[in-house]
Amino acid sequence: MATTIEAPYRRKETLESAVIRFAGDSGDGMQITGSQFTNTSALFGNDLATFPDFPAEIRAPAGTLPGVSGFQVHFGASDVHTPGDAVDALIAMNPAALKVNLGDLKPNGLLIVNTDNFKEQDLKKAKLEKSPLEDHSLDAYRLFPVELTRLTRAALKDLGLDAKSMDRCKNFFALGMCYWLYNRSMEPTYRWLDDKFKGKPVLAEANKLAMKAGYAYCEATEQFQTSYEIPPAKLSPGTYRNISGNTALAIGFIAAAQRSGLRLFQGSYPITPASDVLHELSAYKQFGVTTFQAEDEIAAVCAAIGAAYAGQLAITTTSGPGMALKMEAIGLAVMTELPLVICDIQRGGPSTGLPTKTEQADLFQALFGRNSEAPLPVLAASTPGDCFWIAFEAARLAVKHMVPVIVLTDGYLANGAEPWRVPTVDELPKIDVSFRTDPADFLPYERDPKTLARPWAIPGTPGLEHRIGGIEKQERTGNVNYEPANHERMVKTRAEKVARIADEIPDVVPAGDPDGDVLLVGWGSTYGSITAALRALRARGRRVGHVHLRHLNPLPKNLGEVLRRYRRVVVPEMNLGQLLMVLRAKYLVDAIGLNKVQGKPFRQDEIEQKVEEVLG
Amino acid sequence: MATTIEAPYRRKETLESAVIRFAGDSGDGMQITGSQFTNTSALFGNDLATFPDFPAEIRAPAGTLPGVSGFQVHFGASDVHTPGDAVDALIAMNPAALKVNLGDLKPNGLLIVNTDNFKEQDLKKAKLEKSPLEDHSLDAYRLFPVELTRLTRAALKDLGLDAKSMDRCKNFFALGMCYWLYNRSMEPTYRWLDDKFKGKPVLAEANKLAMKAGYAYCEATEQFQTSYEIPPAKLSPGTYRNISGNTALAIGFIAAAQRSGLRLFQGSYPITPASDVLHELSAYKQFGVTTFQAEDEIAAVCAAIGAAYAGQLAITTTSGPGMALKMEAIGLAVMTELPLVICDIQRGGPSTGLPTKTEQADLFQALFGRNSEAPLPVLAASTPGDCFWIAFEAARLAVKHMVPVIVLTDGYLANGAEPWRVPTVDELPKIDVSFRTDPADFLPYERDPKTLARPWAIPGTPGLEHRIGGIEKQERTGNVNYEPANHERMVKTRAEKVARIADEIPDVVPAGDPDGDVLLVGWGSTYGSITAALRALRARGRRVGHVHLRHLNPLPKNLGEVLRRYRRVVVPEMNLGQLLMVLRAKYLVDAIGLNKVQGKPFRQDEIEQKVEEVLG
Amino acid sequence: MNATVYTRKDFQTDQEVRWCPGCGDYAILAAVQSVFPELGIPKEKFVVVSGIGCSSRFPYYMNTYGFHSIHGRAPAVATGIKLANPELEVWVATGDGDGLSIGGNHTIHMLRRNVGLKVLLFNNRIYGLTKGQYSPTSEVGKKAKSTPYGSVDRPFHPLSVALGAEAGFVARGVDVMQPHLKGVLRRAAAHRGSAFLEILQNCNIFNDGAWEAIVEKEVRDDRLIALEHGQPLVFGKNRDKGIRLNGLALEVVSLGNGVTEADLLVHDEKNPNPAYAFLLSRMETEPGFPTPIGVLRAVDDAPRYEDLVANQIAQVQAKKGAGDLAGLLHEGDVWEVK
Amino acid sequence: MNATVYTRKDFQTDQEVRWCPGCGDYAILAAVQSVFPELGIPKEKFVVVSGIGCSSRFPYYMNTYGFHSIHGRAPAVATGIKLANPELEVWVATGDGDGLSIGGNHTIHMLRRNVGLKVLLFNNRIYGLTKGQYSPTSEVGKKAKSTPYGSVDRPFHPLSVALGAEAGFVARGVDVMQPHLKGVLRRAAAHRGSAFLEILQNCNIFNDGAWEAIVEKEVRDDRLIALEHGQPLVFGKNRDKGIRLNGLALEVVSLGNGVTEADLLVHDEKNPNPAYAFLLSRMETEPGFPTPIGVLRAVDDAPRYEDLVANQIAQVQAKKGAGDLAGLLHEGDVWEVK
Ligand SMILES: Cc1ncc(C[n+]2csc(CCOP(=O)(O)OP(=O)(O)O)c2C)c(N)n1
Ligand SMILES: Cc1ncc(C[n+]2csc(CCOP(=O)(O)OP(=O)(O)O)c2C)c(N)n1
Ligand code: SF4
Ligand code: SF4
Ligand SMILES: [Mg+2]
Ligand SMILES: [Mg+2]
Repeated sequence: MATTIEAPYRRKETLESAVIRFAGDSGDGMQITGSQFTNTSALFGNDLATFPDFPAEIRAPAGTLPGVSGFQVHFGASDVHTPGDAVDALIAMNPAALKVNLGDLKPNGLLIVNTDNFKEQDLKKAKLEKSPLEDHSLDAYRLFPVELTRLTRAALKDLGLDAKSMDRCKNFFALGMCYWLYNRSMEPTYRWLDDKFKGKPVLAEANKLAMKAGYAYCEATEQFQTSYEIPPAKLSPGTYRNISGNTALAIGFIAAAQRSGLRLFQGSYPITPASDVLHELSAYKQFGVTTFQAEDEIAAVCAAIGAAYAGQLAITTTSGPGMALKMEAIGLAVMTELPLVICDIQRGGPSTGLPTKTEQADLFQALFGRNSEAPLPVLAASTPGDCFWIAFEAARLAVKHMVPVIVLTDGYLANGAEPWRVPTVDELPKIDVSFRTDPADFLPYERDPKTLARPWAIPGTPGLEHRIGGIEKQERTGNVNYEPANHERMVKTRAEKVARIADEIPDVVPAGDPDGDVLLVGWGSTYGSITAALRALRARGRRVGHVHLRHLNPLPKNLGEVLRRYRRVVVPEMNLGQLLMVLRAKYLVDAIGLNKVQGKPFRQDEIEQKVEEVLG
Repeated sequence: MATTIEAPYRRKETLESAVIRFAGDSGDGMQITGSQFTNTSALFGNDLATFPDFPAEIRAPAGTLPGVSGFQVHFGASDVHTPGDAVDALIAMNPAALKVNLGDLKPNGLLIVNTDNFKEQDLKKAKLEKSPLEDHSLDAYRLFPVELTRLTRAALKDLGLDAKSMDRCKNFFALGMCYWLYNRSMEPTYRWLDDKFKGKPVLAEANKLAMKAGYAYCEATEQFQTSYEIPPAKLSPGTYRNISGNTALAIGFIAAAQRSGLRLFQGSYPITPASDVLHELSAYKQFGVTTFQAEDEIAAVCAAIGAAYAGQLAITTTSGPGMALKMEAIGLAVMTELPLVICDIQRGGPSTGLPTKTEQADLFQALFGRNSEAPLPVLAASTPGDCFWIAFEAARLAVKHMVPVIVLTDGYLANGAEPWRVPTVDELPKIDVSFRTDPADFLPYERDPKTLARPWAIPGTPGLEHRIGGIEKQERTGNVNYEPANHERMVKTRAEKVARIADEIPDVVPAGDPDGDVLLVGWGSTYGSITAALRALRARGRRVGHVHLRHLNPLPKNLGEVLRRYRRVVVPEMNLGQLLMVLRAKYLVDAIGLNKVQGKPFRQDEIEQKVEEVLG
Repeated sequence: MNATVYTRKDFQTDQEVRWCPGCGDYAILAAVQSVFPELGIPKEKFVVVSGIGCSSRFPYYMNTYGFHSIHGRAPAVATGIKLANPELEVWVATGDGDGLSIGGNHTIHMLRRNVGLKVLLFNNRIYGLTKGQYSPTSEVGKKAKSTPYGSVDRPFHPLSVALGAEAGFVARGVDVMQPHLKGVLRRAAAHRGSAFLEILQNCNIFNDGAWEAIVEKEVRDDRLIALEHGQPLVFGKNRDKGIRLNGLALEVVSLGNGVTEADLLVHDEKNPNPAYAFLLSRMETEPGFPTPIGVLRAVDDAPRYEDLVANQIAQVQAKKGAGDLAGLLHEGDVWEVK
Repeated sequence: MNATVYTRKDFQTDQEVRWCPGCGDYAILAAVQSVFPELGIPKEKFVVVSGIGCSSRFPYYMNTYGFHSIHGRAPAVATGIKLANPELEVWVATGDGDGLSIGGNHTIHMLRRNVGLKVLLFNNRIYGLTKGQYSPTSEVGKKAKSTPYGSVDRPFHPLSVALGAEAGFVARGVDVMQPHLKGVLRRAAAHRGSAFLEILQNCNIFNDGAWEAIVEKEVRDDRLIALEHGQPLVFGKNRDKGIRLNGLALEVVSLGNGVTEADLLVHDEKNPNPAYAFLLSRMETEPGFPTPIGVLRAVDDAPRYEDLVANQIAQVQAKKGAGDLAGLLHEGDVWEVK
């Protein structure tokens, strides 16, 4: 599939991997630029990981520090697990972008700067006294000053566009430069532009011209002595696509609906970074998906509960603050034992916090955030592509066990992307669902002896008329019941029902050393960083293993035993130690936390350092 | 103060303590009867503990099993810590009450039954085939069948009341009987009746007559051979009153407001069993208390946050389901660092659960039920009277540390009562509050170096105009800030601010053995049962200690050290093991849970048994 | 199944009815249980959804599908049910606290969307279940558990709230007026869009005589006015009073002395402008005016939300074909690794 | 401090204004910052409270006390502030999503209680901050992020909602009509009870032209009607059209040919019956009718909630004396243990 281009170059260096970051003003189109580069590299066959980092929800004034938007992509010839700790090449569209991002550029790293945006007032907006282009502060880098704006305008002068429209294309000039630098084909982006600007071919043309001009600029000028080649990665065979976590989550639920024969219902209320799941699903009406944008999160989850009661595969998606609002109703789903999947796309907190930044500090809320004893299964996705599988698994567990299930992902997974091997339909297990229809001996709270699930008896079924609700129910009959012994049995049964799910969870098998000095235990989006750190540590001869939990409640049965195979257990988390606490309580191991709460993922070296420190 | 009455009797036996339970239909006035007996015994000088147990919120049809209402009082000549495991005397007003309560009556216990209510249809309502009065099923007890209704009517026949009004007095006939049986004065109840029926003296008269008739009936008939005397307890000197947990909580907040010079603001939404705190406070307008019955729990807590911002001592009171709804807003209070006290009067759950029953399963929710890292202090009251002190302490911590504080009590404490030593005003520490007024160098998030509290700068103060909100704030300035390092510092500062409160928490000193075989660690309303069990265990020579935690976050500094002084740690809780988990995680002790989730308190013997079992 | 003939008994459950003896809720239950069999709808198609409150115990006593949810959320749960299966007949039982205090927002959004639900709002102007606090419909000055010195909040007028939220069907019944109540229940049942029915209900324990001043047998004729579509607004024991339009205002007039029924306002429940029904809904706020009962507004031309949602899906499916899972999985740019 | 003379600058903060260039919010900010200095109120007495949304960033740009709370809850937070200190001037800035979707219930309860707050509802018919989902005021068929095939929900008419919730002051302004907007802001400021002001606002990023069809310079005169108390309802570029009452309905008439201003409805913002303002609030729903701007209703005779609450406390204190703590502690039966 991947096409290559024969480009003349001065020197062509082959690299294992590279990290580029596009940075500019929110209005500069950096997210699109980054996505295009990513997509092209994916099609070329690189493995990759991305990290889009955009400003908080409000648009800051152009050119200012809070308005800086960045997109980082790490692409390589072998497994890539993180977007990269440091940046090999930085494209900075204005002084603010330069200032905010320079710290992450490697010494001697490639630095492309749009010099047209370094006027007096641009510097002022970025709170810079004088131009870094002139004060030798960039001497440590390979600086390439480019008049991006002027050159773009020059390239487009014949199209008859106004200045504003021309300037909007300058990100494609930068993209063209990067395509030259990394020997990439422009074809996929041509296709994308044609599709995107179907109605306005002049804009497709303009962007293509700008891109070609950027490409040609590198080829023509003597500025660039070297270009780079990153060969395709040796991924396991199959069909691949580049996928973000939110997309994977959305189609995971559609897949589960299709494989269970249920209709999918989503009750949701917009909130960053979860809204895209609603946007995605609302576009898939051909799959019979009902999306309900409710008046708030409470209505969203309650409508989902209603839909579950009426026999649909019901989900609700949100982020931290919205999750808090849903908790009372989730307790109702626990009590009424209805299948429901609740997705919390975590973001920085507490309260409104850092809405566009990532964090994994809602584990406590997921496990414990309801009144009284209301246990439920909690799953977490590890990578963008894993969101698909976690969605599928959550849906399967919910309908099989008649239980609400919480899925945790986070802003980093939601917006990040990776090449994802597309499963065939047959690889997706069928999900057995049978609604109760037989009125003989029907009792709404009679249980399956193995799973303890109660029957799913949906309104409209003759002869099964019954009442459910949030008051404690009598065993078997489901009638309202206040007896002490019945209550205790029901509390324990609900807990046992969830605990038994452990029977279906595969044993954990540590990556790396099966026993040794340090076991890294992670969950969620830290997967990539830990995996990369593990490889580096083992390459240095450290005896380290890694367990990454996808099921956080119940925990895999052999986890305690695995923990004890290592001298020390280290738990890296983007919170103050939440899984850590659960593991310490459950297994009484003196596990140590590695905690980072900065609204951004771990760097690989932070994990390495911690392990080295523990190894002392 | 206590008056006694010289009553002729056949035999007068002196007892250390006794347990009576009044049981009847919801309409039979059992709660009043029990309260009167309690009050009289308190005034007499007994120590005591009560357990009102009434049906779920909906009124069941008269005479049915779900309609049974009970009130148990345990009164004694020495320390009384629980309402009693088993009952010495049961007053059963109808067959349903008999059926529901008989199981708790001691063998050979005293059983007074209103035979007028044992007609065919009464039995049917209680789902009894035949009358237990006739089938020898009561042979194991000292049964006293009394025609309570007829005798009451006879006593009141000259007052010109209708039958219904006369029948409403029959609980006072029963009360009179109990006063005779336990040699109690009727004076306090006379006074109460005069006050209660100020406007309708005929009803005061009727109830007095009924009570006297009951008293006289015992004296006159030969049925009762023995009466009992329970001498006054040797309580520590002082002024006492009988107090319920909800009343104690309410006046604790008024006391804190008075001692801090702040106005008290309560934002609340009715919910069982918390509503009484709202009812109490709404009656104390002379103290300048503002009570706001909001449209829901979210508005209630948000209004309280607004009032705190404007400089009042703000509280919000609720129970489990309402607590769940408040969590998002509590996160806002954490972020804005405003003083606020949130009271959760716990009840049986999950979901609507068992609204009128007790439980202590909201500890997880209190500690962990918010999105992201949002730690705050959590306190729990141990006895009804302790609710006063916990309210006071919570208010003190909130305003001193500029932090929301959660207070946990439960249905048992809320409605239960005990003799409470009334503090003098001087015993209540003054609470220092100073609003910031000086505009010089004012920064809204500048911190007190010791407590890390930020200044309380209230609207209306010239020169301190500033903005706060739920987005992450820059250190010191409080401006919106999304920088990674700032966020981590703020997350840790908020945690540290709460952790430092440990400096003010007294070290725990175990009751019983200071080291030994078993340490019982409890919190909340299990105090009485654990204390009683401890005494019994030690009397049997067991080496057992007891620590009862009033501060659940942060924990007392020496707790870990204390835990390690005992061979085993047992944590009795009315949940599935919540404090247990916290202790295991924090101290890595292999503590064991003793868990009861039946909507009712521990019996003393359940705790004893568990300890014996652990001792093996 | 359409021909099933039911009786009232078919809709009764074996659960003990746990309302206080004398509670107005019994009468409402009786009316609903007697109207449901008339509707010719298979029993299993009914779902009764409620929140929390005395009134919200309603589903337990109806031998249909039932969902006793959480406080205030019945309209949201019911919306989910209706979206999942528009064929179901979903009725919501709620109280003045459940539906207008904590649940006010869901109520108005459900009406705005025109979800095909029938809402029975039991208005006893008190929180019954939690033992007697004032509610958002309590009159100013109400002495209740949480307002020992009297409440100071101005009450909602439920029908005005509903009309402000775009309601197409707005009506009022009274617990103790069974035949009339059954009539409005039938009308609500017949309405396809959202039907909002306020039922004046007595709580003889915590707010006895809640509506005494207008519904007591002796005063009823003078204090209530039963609306009938196409009929002039006449009331009074001797049907000697009426409502006349004076500019934009209503006025009470005595018939006779030259004033005849022809001068009176003729009730038009189909008036497309809700301002008319809104005007009627304000009568109760003005001294001397009777309180309207019956159907104030019944305009059913707006499509139901659940139908619109279902149609949109059907249209997309018709255009794009039923979704193809393999296609979905392979959407966008894909590549092969060998 | 009463004599302090402020200028617009005094109400500006040092925070960078983070709205998109061209956003209608700038104009609203400018209008508020120019009206506040006129009010003669010390700066420290102002509190601006908001929820979450683009509009809810408002407090950061006002150099007064400010509270950027959580989504939908501003009216509740503001009520607490007002109850704690009735002397403060509390303004609420909210959006169509914040104030009518998640926060709808708090909005209507605040109006019902008549808390003395001024509510500025920035209506851009879209969720701006979360990047473009439809809102409860979006027109049917809206293609937005979450409705790629068009929305099917019927919208709220915010002024109808407010009137259904007993609002005493209901008005409308437009971002791009500065002098008029300042006028209604002044009127809101002068109202003692709850003042509800909807401001039509453009979101040039996610809903550009939200109100174009009625507020664009060329069409404005024909599509809007500026209400003036005591004046007949005239509109049109040449002031040649008017609104006439026909029974209970309004009709648009052309002046001339025998129709004069004397035939027109005369605006009465003080009409005690909210049905009048409600009728006006429905004009926007009828084709051919202009949308009213200005003050629809300004009836300020109801006492403010915070005053009632404070008075009740004062009365009890006057009667019982200020509370005595020792007495409270010893309430009921006490006894002495020696
Ligand atoms: C979240 C939550 N808050 C509060 C309650 C307590 N509660 C139950 S019913 C009710 C009010 C009931 O009033 P209404 O809806 O008028 O019903 P009624 O009992 O009068 O029929 C309240 C406050 C609850 N169950 N859940
Ligand atoms: C509990 C919660 N749910 C959802 C959100 C996400 N959210 C923030 S603002 C907003 C809607 C904003 O719309 P509107 O009030 O119209 O304001 P605008 O941005 O259009 O001015 C939403 C859904 C949130 N912050 N908190
Ligand atoms: S409390 Fe009132 S509303 Fe509730 S069941 Fe009793 S009478 Fe009916
Ligand atoms: S998104 Fe819209 S409402 Fe928000 S700041 Fe931008 S233009 Fe204004
Ligand atoms: Mg009610
Ligand atoms: Mg908006």
